[in-house]
Amino acid sequence: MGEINGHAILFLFFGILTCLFSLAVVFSSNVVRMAFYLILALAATSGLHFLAGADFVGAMQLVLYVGGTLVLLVFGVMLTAQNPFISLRTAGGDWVVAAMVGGILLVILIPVAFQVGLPPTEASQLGGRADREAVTSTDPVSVPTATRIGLGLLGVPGDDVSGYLLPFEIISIHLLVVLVGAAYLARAKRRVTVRDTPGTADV
Amino acid sequence: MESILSNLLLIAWLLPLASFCVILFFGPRLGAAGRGAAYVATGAIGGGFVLSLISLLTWIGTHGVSGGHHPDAAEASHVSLSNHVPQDVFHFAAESKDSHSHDDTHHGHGHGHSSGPKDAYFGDWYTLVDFGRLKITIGYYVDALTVLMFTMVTLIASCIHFYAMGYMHEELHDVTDHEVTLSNGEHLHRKGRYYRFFQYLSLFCFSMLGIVIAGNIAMTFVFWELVGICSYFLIGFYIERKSASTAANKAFIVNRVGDFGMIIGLMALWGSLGTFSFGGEKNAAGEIIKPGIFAQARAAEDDYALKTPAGMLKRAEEMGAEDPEHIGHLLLIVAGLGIFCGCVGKSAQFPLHVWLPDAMEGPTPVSALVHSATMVAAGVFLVGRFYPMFTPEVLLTIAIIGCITLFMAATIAITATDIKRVLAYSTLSQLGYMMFALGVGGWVAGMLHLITHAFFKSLLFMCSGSVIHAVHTNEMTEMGGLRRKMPITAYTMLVGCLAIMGAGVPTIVGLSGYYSKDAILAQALHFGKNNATWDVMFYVAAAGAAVTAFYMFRLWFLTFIGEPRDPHRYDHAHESPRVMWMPLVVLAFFAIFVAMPADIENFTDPTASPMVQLLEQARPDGTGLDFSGQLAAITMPAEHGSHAEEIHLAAGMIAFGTAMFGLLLASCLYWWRILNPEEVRSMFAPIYRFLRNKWWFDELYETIFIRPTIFCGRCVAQFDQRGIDWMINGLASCTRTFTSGFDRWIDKIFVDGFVNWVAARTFAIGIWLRKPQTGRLRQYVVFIVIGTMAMYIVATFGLTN
Amino acid sequence: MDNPYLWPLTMLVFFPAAASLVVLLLPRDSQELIKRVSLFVTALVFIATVVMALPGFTGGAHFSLAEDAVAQMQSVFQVSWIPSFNIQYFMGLDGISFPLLVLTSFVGMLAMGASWPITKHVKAYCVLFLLLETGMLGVFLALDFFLFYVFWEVMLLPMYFLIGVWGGPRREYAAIKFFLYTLLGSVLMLIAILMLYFNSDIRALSDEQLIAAHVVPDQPAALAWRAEKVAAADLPSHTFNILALQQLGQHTDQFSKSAFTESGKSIQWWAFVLLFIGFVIKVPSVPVHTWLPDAHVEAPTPISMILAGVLLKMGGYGIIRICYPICPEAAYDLAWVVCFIGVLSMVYGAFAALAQKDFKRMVAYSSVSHMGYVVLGLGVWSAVSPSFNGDYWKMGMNGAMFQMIAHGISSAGMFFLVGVIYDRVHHRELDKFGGLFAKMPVYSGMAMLIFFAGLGLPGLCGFIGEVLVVLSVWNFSIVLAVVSAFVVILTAAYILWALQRVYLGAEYKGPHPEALTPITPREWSIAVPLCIFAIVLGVYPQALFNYMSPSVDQTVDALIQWQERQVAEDVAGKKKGGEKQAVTIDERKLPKPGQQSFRVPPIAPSASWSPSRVTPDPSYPAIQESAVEKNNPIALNRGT
Amino acid sequence: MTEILTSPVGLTHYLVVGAVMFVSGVVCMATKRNALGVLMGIELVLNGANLNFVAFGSNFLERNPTYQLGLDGQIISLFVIVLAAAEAAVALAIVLNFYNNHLTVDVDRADELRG
Repeated sequence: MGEINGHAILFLFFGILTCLFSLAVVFSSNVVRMAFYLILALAATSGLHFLAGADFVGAMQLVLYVGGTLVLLVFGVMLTAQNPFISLRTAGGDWVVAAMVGGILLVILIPVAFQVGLPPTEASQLGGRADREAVTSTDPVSVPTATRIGLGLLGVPGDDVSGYLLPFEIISIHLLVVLVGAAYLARAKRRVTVRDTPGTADV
Repeated sequence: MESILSNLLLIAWLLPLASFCVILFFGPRLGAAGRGAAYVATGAIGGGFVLSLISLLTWIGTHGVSGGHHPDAAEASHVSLSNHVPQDVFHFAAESKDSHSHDDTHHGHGHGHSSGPKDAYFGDWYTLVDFGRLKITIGYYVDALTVLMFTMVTLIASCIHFYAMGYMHEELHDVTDHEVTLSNGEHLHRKGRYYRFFQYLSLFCFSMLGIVIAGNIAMTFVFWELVGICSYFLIGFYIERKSASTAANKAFIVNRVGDFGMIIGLMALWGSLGTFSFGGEKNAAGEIIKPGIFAQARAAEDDYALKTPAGMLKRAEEMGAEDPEHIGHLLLIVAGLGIFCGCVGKSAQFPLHVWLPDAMEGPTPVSALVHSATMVAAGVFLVGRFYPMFTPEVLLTIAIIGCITLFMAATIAITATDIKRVLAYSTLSQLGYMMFALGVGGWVAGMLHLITHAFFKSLLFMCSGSVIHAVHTNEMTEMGGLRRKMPITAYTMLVGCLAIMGAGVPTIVGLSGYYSKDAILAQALHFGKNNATWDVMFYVAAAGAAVTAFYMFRLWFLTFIGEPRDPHRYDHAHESPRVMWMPLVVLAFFAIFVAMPADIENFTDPTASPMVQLLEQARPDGTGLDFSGQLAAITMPAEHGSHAEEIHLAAGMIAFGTAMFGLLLASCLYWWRILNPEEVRSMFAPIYRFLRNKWWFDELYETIFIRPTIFCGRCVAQFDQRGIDWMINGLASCTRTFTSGFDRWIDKIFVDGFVNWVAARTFAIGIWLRKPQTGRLRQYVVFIVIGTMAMYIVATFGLTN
Repeated sequence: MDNPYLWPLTMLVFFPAAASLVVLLLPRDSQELIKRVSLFVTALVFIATVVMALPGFTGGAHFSLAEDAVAQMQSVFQVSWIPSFNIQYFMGLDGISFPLLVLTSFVGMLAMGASWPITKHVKAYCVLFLLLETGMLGVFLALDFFLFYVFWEVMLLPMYFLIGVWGGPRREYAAIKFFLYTLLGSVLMLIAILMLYFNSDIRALSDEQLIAAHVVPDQPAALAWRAEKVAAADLPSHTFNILALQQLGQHTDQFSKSAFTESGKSIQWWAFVLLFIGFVIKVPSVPVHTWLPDAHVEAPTPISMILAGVLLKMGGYGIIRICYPICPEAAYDLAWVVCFIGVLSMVYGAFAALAQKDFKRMVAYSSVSHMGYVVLGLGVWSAVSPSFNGDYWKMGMNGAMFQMIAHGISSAGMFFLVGVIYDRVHHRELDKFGGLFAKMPVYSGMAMLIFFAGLGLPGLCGFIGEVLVVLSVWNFSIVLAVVSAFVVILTAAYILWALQRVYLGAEYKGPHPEALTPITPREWSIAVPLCIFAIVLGVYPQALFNYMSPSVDQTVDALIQWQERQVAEDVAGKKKGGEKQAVTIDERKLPKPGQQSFRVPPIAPSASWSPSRVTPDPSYPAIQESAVEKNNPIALNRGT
Repeated sequence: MTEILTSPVGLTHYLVVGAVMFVSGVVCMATKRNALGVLMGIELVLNGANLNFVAFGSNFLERNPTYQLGLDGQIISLFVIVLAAAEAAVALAIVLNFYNNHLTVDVDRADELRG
């Protein structure tokens, strides 16, 4: 037990990084910095994914999320980053409410995490699927998961994966619709008559 | 003997009342502009003085002037409560150390010390109300103290009446009051009120003498209130001045606060003892049918030791007390504290002292008579009269209050510049000394100081009045050098200052204040030696002596020495007329000699003075002995112990030293001008401000008492109109609506009403539901999170159970 | 029918009403004449009441109609009125009612004198005024409950019109408020009256009690009466006779039954509560006092005088004459409530008076405060301590009665004096006066005197009542005593402050300064009698107590004896196995049963009516120790 | 303290990190007035949830085997990533549109739907 666990060190590294940058996002008031911190936080999350053996998901996280979605966001930031909006101040009362709500949520979540994630006790192992878990949990082998995920997505159920063909198709259509919609929404339009007091327009 | 004394004093007492009635009805018609009123009033009080002098001489004739007088058993009318055992307190000075019995469980008293009853005549003149065995009467209680006080009050009052004839002469014709400015910018012109002044003075004398002669505590209370109202009228004599009427109100109301406590004391006595009489209630045959309160607390068969009266024990049992002895004792303490509370108000002691300085708004003769010599001393007199009922715990309270007062008032007097206010604070301080003396067991010391103080303080006030009369200002900063213009006033006032300072050559001779102050300090030292916890009070009192000397000579130097600070006023100053300075000389004479031993051989004996001897005759039964407290561990040392050489000499030396120190300091600052007062002031600026603002008592009381009371009154009035009346009116209008259209209303409520109600409710719910729909994204987020958490909590705790 | 007192008292009561008929016949325009006639009538009534106290009036068995130092009812007469309900025309007076009677006629006369400034509908005013006086006199004389109620209502209506027609700007509001409040009280009273009536049966009374209640004149008549009743039928014999109801309440358990259910509050508890609410509205006490300030502010000066001087006293009179003697058990149970209401009124009224800006309103609140003393003094039941034999309670009740008279004088005076300046300058803003002392010295002097009487200054009438009440409270409750003593500070504060703002100061600050002329002889002659009474009663209270004490003491003695019987029965009841549970006396407050029980034998009903005051037995402590055994129930349980 | 370094990484560790991310996201959404900040908060929330899915599906972590998702967890997290991308695109479009119309990205101004 006394030996230092390399896995744990790496986890701690990425975990702390993730937490720190998440919080940095919260507490930074400058939107550009927030975007930067967010990228770092998500990148660190992908590290956690790798550590958890989810190589494909980690890669996707890096590629899709960090490389795609966030770049999109950064574009958004750049498009709207006029001076008054770079750092919009939030009223103190909002902060207090948010901190209270967030704090309570955290207080609820953390105990649940400990409750759910505890290593098995003798009693709990006597559940229905005890034999199957015993195999997987005792001998973890690092196998690339991409193939099996791909097969799963194409509707081939494996020994530890169900078939996801229908959701996959729905998601594809969804993506298409979204992209079309986004393009439609974001297209340059005739600007509505600019009011003196932006934001009060209620036509 | 008894009938002679009581009748003499009765006449002396009623004379001022007659004068009051005469002036009330015929005042303006007595001579030109009511000048005759002064003669009527002065004649009445002068007659009173003659009668009281006769009764004093009668008293001395039968009882002599030795403190250990053995009453003549053959005296037919003499009333005694038990067999007379010779009492000679002075022989026990040496024995006193043995008799300090520290017996905490009982009221200890001296071994082998048997004391006989003092001489007192008492009886009733008139029954006010009478219910079965309960009786409230107007009666008399005459002992040496009564006679002495009677003589003192009438003498000083006579002097002041003479003085006032001169001082108030402006009121004989129309007066222009320069202190009152009307709305048109002019000063007020009004008719003179010469006769009314003497009318009030007469009523005051009557009331004051009523307190002195009172045969029961209820009668004391009656006249207590009456002197209060006289004081109210006299302070507010210049009714046009807002400050005067406010000061009068303040005086009366603050006194009422004290009276509130006094009523509680009266109730505690009345509810358990069923009598108010000091001496006892007699039937027609002159037999005592009910023992008085003193006899109930200090029974002759107990050797006059203080015991909880049987009535109080019985009352405690009726109240269902588990420990009647304890509760009964508490009742006795409540009674004592209550009565003392009244004295605190009347004598302007520490928490209730605020009214006396403001009372200086009245004319100066009033300040001299009412607010220094007599009325304010009535509180001290009552403490002395009621002394047998005070437990050591109460006495300790009295001592503490007195000690605080004497020090606080003395410090304030240092910074005051109004000549009358300096004297007012000095009065407070001296009253504190008296209370202090009584509280530490010095009955004779306190009473002696009461009498000496009356003389020199009325002298000082009248001198200040003479100065004010000459320069028309109260501010000492506008006086100076007046010694040359008004020598008689200056030197009589010097006598007063020396007397109040307690000047004298230690162990040889001194002015009246020397003897009384020495006696107080000696007893304080004696008390401190017996109760180490409280010996600090002696040092405070000694320090107070220094401060006293300082502020008195500050006053004298500022007024009479040096260069005139206001040449205009100085030029117009003049010596007062003879009718004014003659009383000064008379009082100065008494201020010097009143406490002096008659026997030149015996000058070193502090008790050799006839005054002290007479007071010893009046000493309440049983108070010449040590006794100790039940709740607090205190020993009240017998007063004669303080006459022991080492105590008395030490105290005398300390008093002399401190007074000299104060005198020297005052001389340095205000006579020789070695030190600059301005520099000293700026050096101690915070302290100066603190003292100059009178320790901020007025502001404090304004904040914590007056404003909340008025606020409370407003709240109640508002509640009355907004609360109760609103309800009533609402009820009325509801009823009216209800009755006026009952059927329509039924129709409405059951047919239209219900439907409309549903509709309106629905609408209202919609409106209400609109409120959370703010359209704010961020709030929605919060709502979502809260909802989630609520669901989680419900799922966890609500469903599983 | 040949009762010598029938005509004098009837004439006294109905003379003003009859005179009002005469006034009706006078021409409308001769206002001065109408006023003079009315004044003459009221003065005659006053003289008549005073003459009643003078000796040698009837020349019969009594020297006078109202003798002092007599405890029983005097000048009693009875005439059957509505026989089917046993309602009688039954009047009489004793030391409790007679001083109030004199006060009524006195204040009535002065108020009529103060009515000169009234110029609107003078005839109607005078007629109503005289009717009002009849009602007031009748209330104090009536001994039949129904008659009492009739007079009570008779008084109400003229008052409503007098406020509602001749009042100030908000007179209608004030009048309706007054009327509704008082009507509520009378309705509750009516319910209580009927409750008592239908539960009463005078056949339960002994011969002595029948005589004491004036049902029969003497022993033989009592026998005859009883025979008649037996012969008649077995029907209960209900009564409205107040004296008989008192005897029933004290000597039988007719009113101790549960009122509605098997184990609820007793009849007398309900009757007491209803009557007490009815009377306390009249007193008035917090929280049912709010009609008073409005009524006073709006009413014209003479009506304010009547209101404060007489009408408020009826509440106190009702409590002492009806509530306590008829319902002793309930009164004992609720003594705390009564005292608490009294103290609350004292404090509340004083605080409210402190904050008022209207002179008359301030005086009205001071009335609330002062009448609190009355309620408090009446309530101090448990001041019965064995060592002083109820003397404290007597003192409290006497003090309360005295306070009623004293307040009748001082408050009538205060309202009159306020009215004097209101007539001149037509405003009552306290802050807009000042300097009246210089302009109206005689008036201001008298005002000071009357206000100091209200303040409770020794030597004036207010002091005696207040001090007696406050002193008697200590043995009832120390807390209430301290609170009531505290009120003296507040009283001084509001009165002195008002005096300072109105009378002192350099100059007048309000409108019409030229109108402030010295008082007229008419005003002078109204104020001076009040001042004289204030001084005389303050210096020589025995003048009043000579009349009052015997009757008050007798009432108290009767109640104390009732209490002693209860204790004895309790002791006996315990021995018998708790038969009588309805009466629950807090034994902790009571003297020890063993000490009291031996006193029962001498208290036969006949002995209890001896006018001599109960003097304490000198051998009392000795007897205490001579053990009176509790296990001797026969000796203790003296059923009546 | 060293225990955290020596003991094997468990499900709890991941869940805690996920919880922190989730809460950060929520707070971010609740406090940022900039619409893009809100979007970033959403990303954080999604990622926190994603991390949980991955953790539940992982074989490499110490845990109670009752909660074993296997590869399903990873697939779900993939879906989430894709949907997040789509959501981001649409949201961004909406923000830009809002910006075009109102010249601001302050979400507090976007309260036209209030009740």
